[in-house]
Amino acid sequence: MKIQQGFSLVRIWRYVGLASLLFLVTWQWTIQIDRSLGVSAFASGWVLFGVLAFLSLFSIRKRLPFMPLAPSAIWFMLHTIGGFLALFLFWLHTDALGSKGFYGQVLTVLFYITSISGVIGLFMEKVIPRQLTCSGVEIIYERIPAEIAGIREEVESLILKCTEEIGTSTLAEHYLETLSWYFQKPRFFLNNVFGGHLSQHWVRQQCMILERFLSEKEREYLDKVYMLAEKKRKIDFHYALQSLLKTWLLVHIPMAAAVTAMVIWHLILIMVFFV
Amino acid sequence: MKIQQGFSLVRIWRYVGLASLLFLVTWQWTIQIDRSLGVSAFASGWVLFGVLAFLSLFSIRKRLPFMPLAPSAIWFMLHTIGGFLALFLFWLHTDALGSKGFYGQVLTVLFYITSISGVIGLFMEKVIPRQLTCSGVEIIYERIPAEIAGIREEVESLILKCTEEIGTSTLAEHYLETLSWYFQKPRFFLNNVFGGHLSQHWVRQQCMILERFLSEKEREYLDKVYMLAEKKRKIDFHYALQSLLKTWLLVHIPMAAAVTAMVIWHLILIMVFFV
Amino acid sequence: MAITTQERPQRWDQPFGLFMTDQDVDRLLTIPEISAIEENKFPAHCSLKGILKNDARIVKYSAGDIVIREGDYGNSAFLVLDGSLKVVLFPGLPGEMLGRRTIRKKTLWQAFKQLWTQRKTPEVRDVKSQNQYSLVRATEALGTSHVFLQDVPAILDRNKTASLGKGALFGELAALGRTPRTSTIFAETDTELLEIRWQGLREFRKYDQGWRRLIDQRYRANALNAHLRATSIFSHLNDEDLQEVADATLFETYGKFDWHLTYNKLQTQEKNLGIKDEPIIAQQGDYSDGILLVRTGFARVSIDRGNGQQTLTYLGTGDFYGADEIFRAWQGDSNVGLRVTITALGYAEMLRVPSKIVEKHLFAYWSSGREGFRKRSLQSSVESRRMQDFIDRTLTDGALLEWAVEERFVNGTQAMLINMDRCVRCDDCVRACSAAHDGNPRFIRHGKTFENWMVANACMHCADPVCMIGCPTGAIHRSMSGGMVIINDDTCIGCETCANSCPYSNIRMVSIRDDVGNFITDPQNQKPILKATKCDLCADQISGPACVFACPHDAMRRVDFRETELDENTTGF
Amino acid sequence: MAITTQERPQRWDQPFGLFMTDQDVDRLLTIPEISAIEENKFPAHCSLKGILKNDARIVKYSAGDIVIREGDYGNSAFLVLDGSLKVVLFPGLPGEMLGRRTIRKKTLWQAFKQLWTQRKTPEVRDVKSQNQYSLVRATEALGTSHVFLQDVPAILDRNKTASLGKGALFGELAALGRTPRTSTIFAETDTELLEIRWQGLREFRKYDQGWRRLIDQRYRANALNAHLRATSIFSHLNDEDLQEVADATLFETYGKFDWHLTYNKLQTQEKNLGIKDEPIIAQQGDYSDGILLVRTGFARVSIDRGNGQQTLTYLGTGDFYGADEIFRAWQGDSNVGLRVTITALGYAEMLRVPSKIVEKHLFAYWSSGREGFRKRSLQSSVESRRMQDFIDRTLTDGALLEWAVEERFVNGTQAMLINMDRCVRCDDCVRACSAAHDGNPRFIRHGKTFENWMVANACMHCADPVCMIGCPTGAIHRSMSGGMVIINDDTCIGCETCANSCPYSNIRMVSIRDDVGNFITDPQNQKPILKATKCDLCADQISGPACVFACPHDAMRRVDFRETELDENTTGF
Repeated sequence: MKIQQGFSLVRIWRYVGLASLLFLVTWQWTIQIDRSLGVSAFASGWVLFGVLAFLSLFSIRKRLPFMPLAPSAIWFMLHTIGGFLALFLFWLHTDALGSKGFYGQVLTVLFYITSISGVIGLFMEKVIPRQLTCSGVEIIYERIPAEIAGIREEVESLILKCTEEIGTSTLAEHYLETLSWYFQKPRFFLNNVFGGHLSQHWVRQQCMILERFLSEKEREYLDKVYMLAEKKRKIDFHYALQSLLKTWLLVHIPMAAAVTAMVIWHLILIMVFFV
Repeated sequence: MKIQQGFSLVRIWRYVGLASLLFLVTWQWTIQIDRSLGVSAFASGWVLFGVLAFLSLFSIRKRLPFMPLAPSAIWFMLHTIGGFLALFLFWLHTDALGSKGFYGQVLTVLFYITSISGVIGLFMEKVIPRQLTCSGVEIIYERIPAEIAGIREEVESLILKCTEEIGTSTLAEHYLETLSWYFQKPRFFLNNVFGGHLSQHWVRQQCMILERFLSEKEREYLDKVYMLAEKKRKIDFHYALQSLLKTWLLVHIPMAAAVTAMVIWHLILIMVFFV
Repeated sequence: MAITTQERPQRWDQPFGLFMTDQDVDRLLTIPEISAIEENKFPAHCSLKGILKNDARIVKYSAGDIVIREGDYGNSAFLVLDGSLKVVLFPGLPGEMLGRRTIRKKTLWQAFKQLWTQRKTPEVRDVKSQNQYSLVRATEALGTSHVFLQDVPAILDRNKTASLGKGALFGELAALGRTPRTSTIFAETDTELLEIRWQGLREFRKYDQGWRRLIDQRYRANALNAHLRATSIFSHLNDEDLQEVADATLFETYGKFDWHLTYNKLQTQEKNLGIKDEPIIAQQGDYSDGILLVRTGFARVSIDRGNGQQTLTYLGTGDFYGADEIFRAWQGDSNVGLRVTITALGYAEMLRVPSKIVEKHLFAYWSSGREGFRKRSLQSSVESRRMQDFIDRTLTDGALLEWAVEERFVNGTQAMLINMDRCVRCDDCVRACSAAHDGNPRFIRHGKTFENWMVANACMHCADPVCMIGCPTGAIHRSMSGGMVIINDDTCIGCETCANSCPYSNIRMVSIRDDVGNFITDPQNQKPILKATKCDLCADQISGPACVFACPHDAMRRVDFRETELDENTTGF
Repeated sequence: MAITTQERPQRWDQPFGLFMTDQDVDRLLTIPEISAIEENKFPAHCSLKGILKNDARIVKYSAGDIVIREGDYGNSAFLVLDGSLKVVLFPGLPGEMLGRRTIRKKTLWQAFKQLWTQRKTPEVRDVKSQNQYSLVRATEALGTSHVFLQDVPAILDRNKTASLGKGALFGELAALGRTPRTSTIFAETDTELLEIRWQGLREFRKYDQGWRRLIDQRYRANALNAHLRATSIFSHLNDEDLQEVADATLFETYGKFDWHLTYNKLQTQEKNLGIKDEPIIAQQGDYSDGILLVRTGFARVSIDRGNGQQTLTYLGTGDFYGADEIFRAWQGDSNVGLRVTITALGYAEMLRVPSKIVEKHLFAYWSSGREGFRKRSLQSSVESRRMQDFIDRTLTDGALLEWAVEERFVNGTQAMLINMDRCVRCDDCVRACSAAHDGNPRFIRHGKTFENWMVANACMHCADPVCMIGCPTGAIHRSMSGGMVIINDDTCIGCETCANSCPYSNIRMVSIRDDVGNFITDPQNQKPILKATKCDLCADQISGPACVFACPHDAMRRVDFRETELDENTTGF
């Protein structure tokens, strides 16, 4: 058995094809309606509403992992394709409408925020995991504070031990002056997000500066501190990138909920006033 | 003497203020002209032309480093501010014009490419240097191929020596099978561009896999190879990012030249047909 | 017939029975089955008395108590000292009666109901409904518990049974061979048994002719023929020929029966030591004297590579190796030393079918008219080429397998493998697991990693389920359907034996609570009651394993490494 | 008066004069100035004869040849054996006449013309126009060249001169003190001179009373008073008092005169060894016996820190240290050991003004009415606080200075410092340099880095220009205006002395070409003619240094580390 993860291109393109077909049919339909001087926005609007409803189902399905509702992976793929479809349908729908008014503009903005956050999220979900893997460590997000606290304790007990055993405070002083800042909590967040090496550079620099003032024995302690600093660096990296992976949903989901609510109200208004 | 590099915020904002003022005056002017039913595009057009002319002067100034024409740093700052000013003036100018025709559309596209490449270039020039510094090595772009060739030679002579001295081919086989690919030329270009750690991960993995099959003595050679691989990794990183720094200009400058040429032709046409 | 020896520096640090007295030992020596043993054949460091005192214990069962259960993995045999027992021959007793967990798939409605019935408090148990719990009765003496049958007469009516009386020995094959018990035996009357753990049993077999003959005969009669019959290369033989093969077959055990107890300690040593410490079953370059079949456990197939050994593949129960080399030698090839080294991964019980017998019953058959010689010859060379492909693999290509073998993940049949290059760390899998287990996740999305592959801390449902060894109530057992290893929460007495045995730390002990969230304590000592918990592959869920089902990025699989070749990402989705 | 000793394992491996014979030595021993030396005072390993043979050489100058030039850095002194010479007293000879480069700023038009006159071929020289080249005449014997004056009578008319005849010694102060020659001396007639390099001179002074008295007297007369007068703390003294201070002042030299020749080798050793090998001028904790003034060279100021020394700052020519400690002691403070250690960076010539004299002429003055005692006391404590600020600095804050001192970049007055956090590696600086130098860049945008700071391989125009030591034609020299170190391409004979001396590898030897791109070769041996090239700070360009001017990101500065504190980026532009 060869494990083949992910769906085959054929399968993906099949769904993309279906989505395109749906769009084209809707488009032609609206053109037909326009030609017969009807209100084509109704047609595109209803299809768009259907797609949006389907998109919001993904969130519900996630709450029902024990129901036989097709694997989440298929849902995710369809949600993604559906998201793009909704974008195209939105353009079709709003172009047909022309002007929109304040309510429409708010809805448009919210819709775009949802779409863009979705695209960004998709991009991050496809790119970041590999970056995390390359870091060479693996850690559960919620455990990061405890892990860093553990590292800090280890470092500080090392430094205490060094001071006691060798009787010099050079390492301890330098720790208090500069290194303790680093071990306090996750650092270099933005730099890590952008894939920088600042963190590594900083740690190396700080240890290098100190090295010349240490005896052979103290250097052994410094080496250990350095190893721990390196370990923390990788955890910081995870913290930054895993934070990204967690937080984009905090934009996407509330915005999507807002869009859904506004769409329903929009629909009610239309039904009441136009039909 | 304290070295303070870069211009003070006061100074920068002064120039930004001047640029804003120029824009506002032009705007008011076009509004006045519009009110008196004149062709406001002439006003905004001429100002825009003046700004574009100033922008293109930067390229000429670079060819005259020996002339007392104010430091390049000031030119660069003004070029940047001027670039944004041109963008705003462009919007003013084209909005006033309404429809544009094919020539206008081509010009618009070229203008946008120039602007966007400029903004991207600016962003990269402000972000990448720091990333390069953090790599811990420094290398001149043109020397990279030679440097990599040098590393490769060193690695291969190490491996030959290992084979001869210890009489086993484990390291040599692994080199031929996997590592030689890496040492051939700059690798992991895209990953480096996006700040990934794939390269580091790959090298570590390859060496780790091999380690268990080596004797103590062979491991010493592997360690040396690893050090060289690490060195090359940093050079690859420089290659990727320095390439970015070099290549955006290959878009920006020709596009800017094309815009200038088309603007002049545009101006001639206008002068001939409208005045 | 060889049994590999091993050093036991702390041989009897932990005696089997805590209360065995010298009087007990003296009493045992008067029993005919024991007194028949030639005491002087035992070496000083491993005297008969020592074995009796340290590797055996006297246990008492009340009428109706189950002594061994069908399907259990035991590590001891029993000698009846007093009383009588019943062997349930046919049909086997139903799982519930043995204290097994009953798996009933939920209905759609029951599944859906979980959306709101899921509890906020962790590890809540409904104490009142735990009626099966009454099946377990504590035995004071050993600090452990027995499961008992409630309606023995009905069983005797319904099932075909056989009796065992004073002097009968049972359970020795499962204990020595690490195979599941084949039938259930319960006490008909109050009984007294001598329980001998596998270490003692092994010594008896080693130093005493009588025991050896007894055990070996039983082995050949009960297990060997069936195993050979199930092996593809001997499937064509008639009963008589098979018997001849069986008679000639040697059985050998390698490694430590309880490797799992020391495995985690070994992990901290240098990796390469692992394979160097493994008992060698066959050595690369040596002349092959027969086909090797794996009866239980795993064997690593490796070749010399540089200063170490490169793992090519591994053999599990039912696999065999060596036909190709012997076949080529039989065809007249010279220079047909073994191309690989075979070592025991932890513990392996091997069958060795000698060359002569193979030539007679296999090669003769291959070259007979019925099954074209050429075809078989071709097949042999296909196998040979397949092995050569393994040998030609680069270190990089083979590294993942090397790792999986090193970490013993090959033991798993349902290892939770996550492709970290796809995993967005969203924990949807953990939430799904929690939702499918009343709010309690049954695994940790963390574990050992290699390149982009992580084997998470979830029960792998091992082929060789070492966790099941020594469970006193049979609460942890292999499901009759599906083969997964599950725990019956009702009969679990929280003794932690399984959790301590699992070399992968995939069983977690939890303190249970009542509906309001208070810890449920033992009324006798006020200590919180513990339960062993682990992945049950969502046995009662209609959707199958919720974790895999819930992964939006198709990053997770439950795999058997033996059947898996890992591929790189194919598409982004 | 102390001169630190040093081991010289290969003392005479490379004799000064390649053709000194034993006869030559014997002949020298008959000369009065030499025969007056007490030969028996010299140790066996460093005999007078040995010094004469290895550290001295007989050189001949034709009438009109310049022997030493005002402003040159020489490493040898001369004893007139035969003939007569002229010292040009007033006014000094113009630069052109000495073979210096004439700097004329380009006009706007000349500057602009460079746009199209710049050559495509590297290192083109217009051979015909090199008329000054005829100033140089080769001397066969030593394989080197002399610059000669063309119209000696006119010079004698225009300039005030003094004569030097047989037996005269000159050039010894500049050679021992590493200071520029104070006047030009040329041969009036054909002359024969004994040239003694500084090593030999130092031995003479060490072992012979006569030479010591002579040299020290001259030093005090010519150099000491002027130096003390220029030092701020003694500027208030009248001539008489100053003389008293001068008479009491000790002069000491530390380190190796030619540290620059071994420096690059040292660089490969462990960094921390650097400071450990440096000769100690004053030790932290010791009682201060006087104020230390730096006459030439650099001294590192450091304190004990952990297992090493932390560099606080450094002292250059004109700086002094120790007033604070003595002042406090004089005020009655106990426990006023030196707060810092002072060591010689490479080579340092120090003046030590003893405490007694300082108390008499300085502290008495400070506490006198004219200049308020309180003010001075305050100033002393300001200095003290400033030093305390240095001491309180964290290792991180002080690291850049530590590095600059370690790498001896503190020697530079115009070090090319690039902030790599701003530098976009566009090489506009290199292109600008090239454009300003006829198509030939005069530096490499590469060099040692620390954090984000790079000191590029461009001439730093050192305070202690070791490159100038030993230039046979004075082609490399310090500009009379501006103080930068420049090379006269016309008189450069391509001997590579300067390039080899530069410890920073900032001088590059190039093969010159004619207009068509062919290498210009020496007609005698057909070897390509070399020229030393380096940054001249765009001396003849109206825009100033083109590199800094051309940087669009303001990433580059020419700095004197002594006057520089580096700041982080302030704004993006």
